[in-house]
Amino acid sequence: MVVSLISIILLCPLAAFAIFGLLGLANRRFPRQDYLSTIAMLVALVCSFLLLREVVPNPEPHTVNWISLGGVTFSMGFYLDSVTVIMLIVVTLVSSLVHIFSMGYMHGDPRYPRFFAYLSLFSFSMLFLVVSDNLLGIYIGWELVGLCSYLLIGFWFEKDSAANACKKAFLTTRVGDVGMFIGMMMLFTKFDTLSLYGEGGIFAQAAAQLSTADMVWLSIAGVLIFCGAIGKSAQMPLHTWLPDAMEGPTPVSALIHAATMVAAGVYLTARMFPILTETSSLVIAYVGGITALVAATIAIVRFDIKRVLAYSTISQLGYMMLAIGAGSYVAGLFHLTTHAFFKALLFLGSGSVIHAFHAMHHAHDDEHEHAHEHEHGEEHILGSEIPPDQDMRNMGGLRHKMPITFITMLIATLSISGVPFIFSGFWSKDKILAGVLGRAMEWSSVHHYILFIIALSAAGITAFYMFRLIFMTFFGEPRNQEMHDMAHESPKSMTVPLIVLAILSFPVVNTLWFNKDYVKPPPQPHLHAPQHAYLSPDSQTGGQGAALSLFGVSEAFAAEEEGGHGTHADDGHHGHGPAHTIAMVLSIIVAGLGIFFSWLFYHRRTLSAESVATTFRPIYNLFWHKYYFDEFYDGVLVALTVWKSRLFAQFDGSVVDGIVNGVGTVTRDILAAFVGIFDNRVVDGLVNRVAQVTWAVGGRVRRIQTGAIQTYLFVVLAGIVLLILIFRAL
Amino acid sequence: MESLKNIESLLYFSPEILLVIFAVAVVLLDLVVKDRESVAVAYLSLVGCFCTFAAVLFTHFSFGDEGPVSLFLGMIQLDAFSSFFKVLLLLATAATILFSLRSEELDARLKGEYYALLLAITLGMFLMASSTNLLMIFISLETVSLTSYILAGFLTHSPRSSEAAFKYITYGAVASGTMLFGLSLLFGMAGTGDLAQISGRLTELLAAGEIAPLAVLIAITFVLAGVGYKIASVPFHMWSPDVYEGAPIPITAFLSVASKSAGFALFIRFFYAGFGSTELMQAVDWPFMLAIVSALTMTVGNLAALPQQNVKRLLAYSSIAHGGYLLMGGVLLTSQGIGAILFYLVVYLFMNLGAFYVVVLIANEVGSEMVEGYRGLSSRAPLVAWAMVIFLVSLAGIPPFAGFFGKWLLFTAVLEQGYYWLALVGLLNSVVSLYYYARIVKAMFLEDAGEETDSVSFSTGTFALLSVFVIPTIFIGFLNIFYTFSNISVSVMPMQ
Amino acid sequence: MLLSLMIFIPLLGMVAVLLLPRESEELIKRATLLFTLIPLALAVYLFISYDRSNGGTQYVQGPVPWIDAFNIQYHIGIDGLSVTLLLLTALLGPICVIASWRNIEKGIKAYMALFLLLETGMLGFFAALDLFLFYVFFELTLLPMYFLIGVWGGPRREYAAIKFFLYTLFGSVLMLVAMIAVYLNSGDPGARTFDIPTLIALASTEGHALNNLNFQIWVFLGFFIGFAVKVPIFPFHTWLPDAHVEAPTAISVILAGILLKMGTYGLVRINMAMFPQGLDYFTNGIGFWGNSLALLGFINIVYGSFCALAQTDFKKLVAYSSIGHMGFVILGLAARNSEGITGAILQMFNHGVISAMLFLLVGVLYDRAHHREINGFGGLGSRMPVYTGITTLAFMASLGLPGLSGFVGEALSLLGAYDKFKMLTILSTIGIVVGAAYFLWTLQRVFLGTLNPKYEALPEINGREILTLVPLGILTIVLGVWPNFAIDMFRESVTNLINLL
Amino acid sequence: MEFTLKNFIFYGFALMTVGSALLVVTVRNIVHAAFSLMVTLFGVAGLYVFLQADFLAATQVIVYVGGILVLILFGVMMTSGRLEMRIHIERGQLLLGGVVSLALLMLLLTVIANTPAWKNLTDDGTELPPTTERIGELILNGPFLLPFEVVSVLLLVALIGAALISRKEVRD
Amino acid sequence: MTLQHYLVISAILFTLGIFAVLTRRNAISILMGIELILNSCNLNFAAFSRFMTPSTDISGQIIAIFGIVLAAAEAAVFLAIILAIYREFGSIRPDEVDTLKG
Repeated sequence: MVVSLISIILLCPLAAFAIFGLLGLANRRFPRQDYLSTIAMLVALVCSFLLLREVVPNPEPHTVNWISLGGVTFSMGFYLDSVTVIMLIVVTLVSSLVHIFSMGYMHGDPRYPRFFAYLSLFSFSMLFLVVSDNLLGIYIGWELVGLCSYLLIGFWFEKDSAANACKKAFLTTRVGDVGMFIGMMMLFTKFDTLSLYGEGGIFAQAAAQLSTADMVWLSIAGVLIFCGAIGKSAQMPLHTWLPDAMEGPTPVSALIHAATMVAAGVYLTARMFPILTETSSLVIAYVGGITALVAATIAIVRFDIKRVLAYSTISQLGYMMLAIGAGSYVAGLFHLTTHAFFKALLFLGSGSVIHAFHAMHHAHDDEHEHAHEHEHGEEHILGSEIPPDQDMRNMGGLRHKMPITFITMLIATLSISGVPFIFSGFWSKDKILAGVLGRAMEWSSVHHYILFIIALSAAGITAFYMFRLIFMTFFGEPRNQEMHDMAHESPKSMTVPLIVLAILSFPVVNTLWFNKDYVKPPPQPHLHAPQHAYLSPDSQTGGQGAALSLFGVSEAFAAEEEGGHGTHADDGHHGHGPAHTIAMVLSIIVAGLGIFFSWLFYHRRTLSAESVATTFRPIYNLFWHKYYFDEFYDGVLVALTVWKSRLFAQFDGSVVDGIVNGVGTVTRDILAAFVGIFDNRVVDGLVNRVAQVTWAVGGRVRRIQTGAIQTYLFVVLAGIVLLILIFRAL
Repeated sequence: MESLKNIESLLYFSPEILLVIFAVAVVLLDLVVKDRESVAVAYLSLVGCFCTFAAVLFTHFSFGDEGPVSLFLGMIQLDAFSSFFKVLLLLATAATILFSLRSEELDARLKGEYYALLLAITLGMFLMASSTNLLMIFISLETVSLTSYILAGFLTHSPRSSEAAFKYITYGAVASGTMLFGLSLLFGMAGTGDLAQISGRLTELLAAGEIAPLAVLIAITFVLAGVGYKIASVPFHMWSPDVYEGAPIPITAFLSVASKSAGFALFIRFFYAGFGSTELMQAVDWPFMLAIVSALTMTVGNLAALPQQNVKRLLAYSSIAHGGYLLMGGVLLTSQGIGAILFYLVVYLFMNLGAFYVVVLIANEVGSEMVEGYRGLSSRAPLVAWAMVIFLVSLAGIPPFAGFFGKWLLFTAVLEQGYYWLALVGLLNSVVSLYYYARIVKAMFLEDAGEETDSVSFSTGTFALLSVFVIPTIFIGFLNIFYTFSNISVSVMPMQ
Repeated sequence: MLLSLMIFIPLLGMVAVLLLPRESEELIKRATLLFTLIPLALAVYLFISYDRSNGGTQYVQGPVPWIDAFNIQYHIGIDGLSVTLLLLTALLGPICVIASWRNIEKGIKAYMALFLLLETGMLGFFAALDLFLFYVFFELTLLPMYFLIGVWGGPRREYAAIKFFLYTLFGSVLMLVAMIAVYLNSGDPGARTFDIPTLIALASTEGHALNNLNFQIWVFLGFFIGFAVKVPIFPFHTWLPDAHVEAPTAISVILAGILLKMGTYGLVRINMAMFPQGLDYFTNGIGFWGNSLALLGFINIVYGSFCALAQTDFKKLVAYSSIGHMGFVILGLAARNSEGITGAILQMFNHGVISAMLFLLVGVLYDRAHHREINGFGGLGSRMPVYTGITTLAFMASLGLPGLSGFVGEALSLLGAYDKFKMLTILSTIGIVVGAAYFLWTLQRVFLGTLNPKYEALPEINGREILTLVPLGILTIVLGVWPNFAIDMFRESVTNLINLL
Repeated sequence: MEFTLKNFIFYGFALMTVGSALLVVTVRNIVHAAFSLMVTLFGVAGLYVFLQADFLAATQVIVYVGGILVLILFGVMMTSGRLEMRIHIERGQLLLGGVVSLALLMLLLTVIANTPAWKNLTDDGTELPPTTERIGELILNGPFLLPFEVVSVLLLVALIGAALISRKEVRD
Repeated sequence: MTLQHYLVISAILFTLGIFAVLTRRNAISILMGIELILNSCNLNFAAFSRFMTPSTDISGQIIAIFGIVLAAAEAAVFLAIILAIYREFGSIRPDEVDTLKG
């Protein structure tokens, strides 16, 4: 049953892709494939729900041999536990909604069929990643979603910015993937398998075999695997691709770059939870925390509606990482699901807004092809200019024009900002904060409280910039009257998904996460024995709180504390009980502050954002320039290019191009040019030199042949004498 | 081994006698035939070759098959080794006669003398292959040399031909004079002219301290000068490019194949019968000397061939290089080494003569001996061009052509004796050689002919003759019989 | 017999083609196609009927005495590795003929005849079980290749052709020395042999002359250089870009698809199986020499990739990418474990398929635009969607996207190699990133962005071209999804090989 | 070594041979050189007499002096008759040639001096029977028949060849 | 009059012949040099025949006789070629006959 359901889930989108993908290549000769793709997705969704009932504790993976070698076997298989099912539901749900949304959004695009083919392929890959029971399968899905991301970001490849962005996305994530692959190699070398679950799986072996002496390499392996997540989930310092990825169509951003693919990094990290050592956890926590804060600060100053959301996504993903790094397995995954819905909603909402503005363009140009419309993006240097239909400074007052969009987006914003109790985001965020604080209390060093502070600040800033977005977009006076006049509410195909997602932004899914029998954090006992105890409260609170969370705060608190105490008689672990209370109070406060200031700045305008920006110019600049990450990458490049141009004057022409072409150019222009020259000059040159010398010697030998017979005779006789003398000496 | 008396030997000597008879007959026929265009003389000499061939087979299978027979009181020996060379030489002579028929260089009025001389030189080479006495060795060598000088200078109206003859004779006279001096020293030490006894005597005397190793060394080196000049090994090779370039093409072909083969026959017999004893080699490490000479020969030949523009001259250097490869086999005192030389000579005969035949054809039709003259040949005369490719590639020693198998045998023999450096030198040389062979191929295939693009047509006879060379060049290596043949032929040599 | 038939049918075809009149070009092409399709059918039959559960040599013919003087025999047979590569060879044959259908303008007869000769050489090479025969077939490919590049190649064809010829010959003479040395040490005079299975057995016989570390090291080196030129392994690789750039499309396909495999096949068949001690010396991970083979693999990967990154000529880029990809093969072989070797063999096969696709694709573009300057295109994606799609598939396969065949070989090679050469393997993964970089960058420069107005009217890829690409594309996907399809063939052979080591 | 007339004459011939040979290679006039060569050839013939090779000595005089030398003189007349008779010599060549020749001489002398087998073999002066008859016997009925016949072919070849090459250019 | 006397004379003649061949820029002088060389060889043979072989064995002498005959034949051909050279090049200086080279 499980296998067949999963197979259906996987095959539906795959079949949709295979059939329509090929036809799409051959230029849409098949009518209404968008419906079929969508239906395939909906079937998968239904099956996912059916799977909910199939979850059993401690499931065994269902595997087949994929590569069997003489000694080793690589199997492929499904592993179905509660987390898998939840992820399946999230993915199929969001994917289905995005499919529906796209029918409206992408309508009229010349490559409309292809878009659905890509979406189907993506859904398949993502689902494959989710259900895989082994690292190899995860890696395969991992790379395939990367491919889809590449194809979809570059969907309007006529735009140079899109072409650049998709390349950047693929390459940047690949850097992380390589780390992940190395990590896999390390695990494989140790355990001779890449399967995670089951008898001979990595986790079982790790639990059975590893001793404290193995912690160092295991930490390295863990961090390396996490590298994959850094790339995929756009964590620092590999986060720069995600904002650029907004060049893709907005539904893509919603599906891939908000809800699912980028979350796959979190999912992976969570999956690897049983082998994360303390060190690797710490690394994960800090990377996540810093990413959360930095991305949030950058988001404050963006004007491009999609980029605000992009940085917000990065920030939220950092949050999740932080949670998992801090050991709050359930909290991290919980936030993943809630975030998937409200962030998808935000993106789709922004898509709706953009779409409204598109319509205006349509009217203007009589040009009905998106592709052409997007060509104006050409002259943009990556991210430096904002397309007018995405610029929040052109918006304002849209709430009347687009009520549904406004309301749904507002719900999502409230959710992400952590407005208490009735929004899902509050609960998941609160759990993370509590987990981090609790963890910080357990760590021996005080320094790690900084993680909690970071998390808290990020929460506040998130509320601030999200409301900034809402205020700038939907409130106030229209800033661009012409555009405003043309704007309109989106068609049903787009608003329905918005509404569904809005419903999902209330804590409806939370039941799953609060059922302690349903989601259990895997143990890490052998790996960090000293601290493992603190993990149980997470599950305990999760479990007990589940039933209560729908009803009210106080019960939840109570349960949390109870659970904590119930499990741990040990005095050292008392901290987490109060931790939850503290965390919740503080989170409510910072969310309120964020919203309040946002209101002051962008609605009441009692405070001027500009004057603050002027006052804190350096900080503002730092934010505005995205902490100079792109500049840093490009700057290193330029320095090296200058050095290179001195070195290889003849390559001057490529310098200018090189600057534009981003990080890849560093390697291309410097290393590769050098290597290329080396290849031509040195390696080949050496060979040619040998040939020249041979030739020259040939010329010399030839010159002895003077044509004068007496020279010849001399050679003969001298030769005789020499031969005799030489051999006499021998 | 008892030597046969003079009269008893005559029957065994029938091939040589036939050659003389036909040589005289050719001259006489030439006197009778007035028609300048007549080819009767050439065909008579071909018939002569054929009769001689039959006689060689007859003598071999009647008498020589069972073991060596010493003739004329020890002057020459009839054995498988000499029979092998006689067949080889007759093939070369017959081919040269056919070439000469095609060649437009030669003066039609002098053809009687020309073919007679060819038969005479073949006689000399027969004797070179079978002599077992110092005097006979020298006389046969001189017969071949003198006739070669004349043939090289046969084009009386060509300064190049005269120059070739002049250089050839000057060089040859000095070399053979030096050799004769060496022979006199050998005679003086051994007290006999019989090759079979020399080795033993020298060994005894050396052991007794009666003669200094230096004396043997000088004698060997002087002898080497004479032999080396015949096989064009460094440093005795310098005549050959000039002579090959100046001589008529058929003669060049003949010299590069037949003369070299005969030289090797003499060399092998002389060195193995005369200097082959272990003690002698301890006193004078002549195999090592040969190894050095061999390495130098192929290197110099190949390097100097690189910049050549004249195909004849290029092939001259190439044949020097091949002399070097062949000498590798001579370095070793094993039957494999000698067998390899013999086998390679067979292969070399076909491929080198084939290449020269193409040169003859091109010289006739295109009027050029230069590499440029071969441009665009692939479109003008594709079959000839492909045949040339096969010859050249075989010369370069690339499978699956016979040249590879020949080199294979040589290298195997060399490596077996642990001369790794020599084998390596040889192999690297064959890589270098590919380069200049490829230049001709390049001209034929990769370059355009320029204005002249008409296809060149050849007669069926031409193609037939060409295929006579092409087919063996392709297939010899695949057939067992040639290996067996060459191995049997060396079995008579006194080996270690 | 079947095997012999398969090997020599192209030769027969050559004779047949030569006998056809020069003018009837269509007939010549059809005949050639026929004579390449027959081996393909036979190869498919062999592939299907090969007994997978037995890794030994099958369909053995011989040993038939050939040259008695050296105990040279006609002895052929196939094991799992050979049959895989034979299939590849036989598959690329007709594809190349079809690919040459229109764009060989002059001398089609000679071209086809040479091509058939080449095919015989390649097929024979993969089936030979006699060292001498092996060498003869190895060299037999040289000459046709020289002409095919030299006559029908691009502007610098002469240089490229002679360079290819000289390099390979240089390598093969060293190989020849090593081969003779093996022969001479294989027994007493009269009992010597060239028989590969016998030699392999002797080399592992205690106390035999072949079973000597010092000897094996030197002989290993000799063979290695011979094969290294062919693979090509840094620093013997510089012939490759030139040869590829100048060669006509179909010949590039053969060059990358098969000829390079001859080098690695030789490494497996001779260097690994016959000289396990020598192999051990170079791959035991101890000291410089113990890491040398892996080091070469690493250099190939990184160096090839960086060189590819620097190229602006489409074909040269693909050529350098081949160097990089062959590095994975070397790395995998150096690992000496089942993952590594299987990965290497898979990579050989996959690279054959993928690089063939890439070169065909470059050819398609070149036939239309008459240049290959990557920066000279732009935006072709909107003009030629099908072509773009197939190219993307090939690129993705080549850069090792999971789900496509390129990944499996690379991943297994690396997994295997990591076991032994941790640092080198980690460094080699740079190649994965750089590989992605140059392919994506090329994709961007050629297909993405705005359409270069020069190519407004560039025709889409046509049916004939698609026909050449489809079988390869299908193989790419099938092997990516179901690697066991190929691995089944040689699993047991690899096990046998490992048992020898 | 006792000083006898025989010895005196021997040394005379030796000196004559070597001295005139030295002249052959040093004088600048070709005719002088030719005549010096004649003296050398006579000297060698004399030495042959001392070696009791009477037939050889006679052959030397008849063939060499009577044949070859005359040929050489004809050659001189036909080629340099109207030109100056001076032989060109170049210093560098002289030096190199001298070095090589000297080296060779040293080598040969070393060998001669260091070969015990050749030492102390004094001509005991015993009179041997004339050789002519035995030579005839050996050549016509002995082992030297074959060389004799081959040489006759060789001479024929030389005859034809010399005639072919030296005759006036054939022009139509 | 020991063997060594003759050998020394012969060696000197040989060397002088070589010297002539190497240094005389006149074809006829070269021929003279060659004759010297051949003479020295013949002298060697005669001397060895006298001293090294039994006194009844005169094969050395006969070899010398053949040597003389061969020298004559060679000289004839040589001179013929010199004449041809003179005709073609107008000179018998060997250094001027050098169109074939390289």
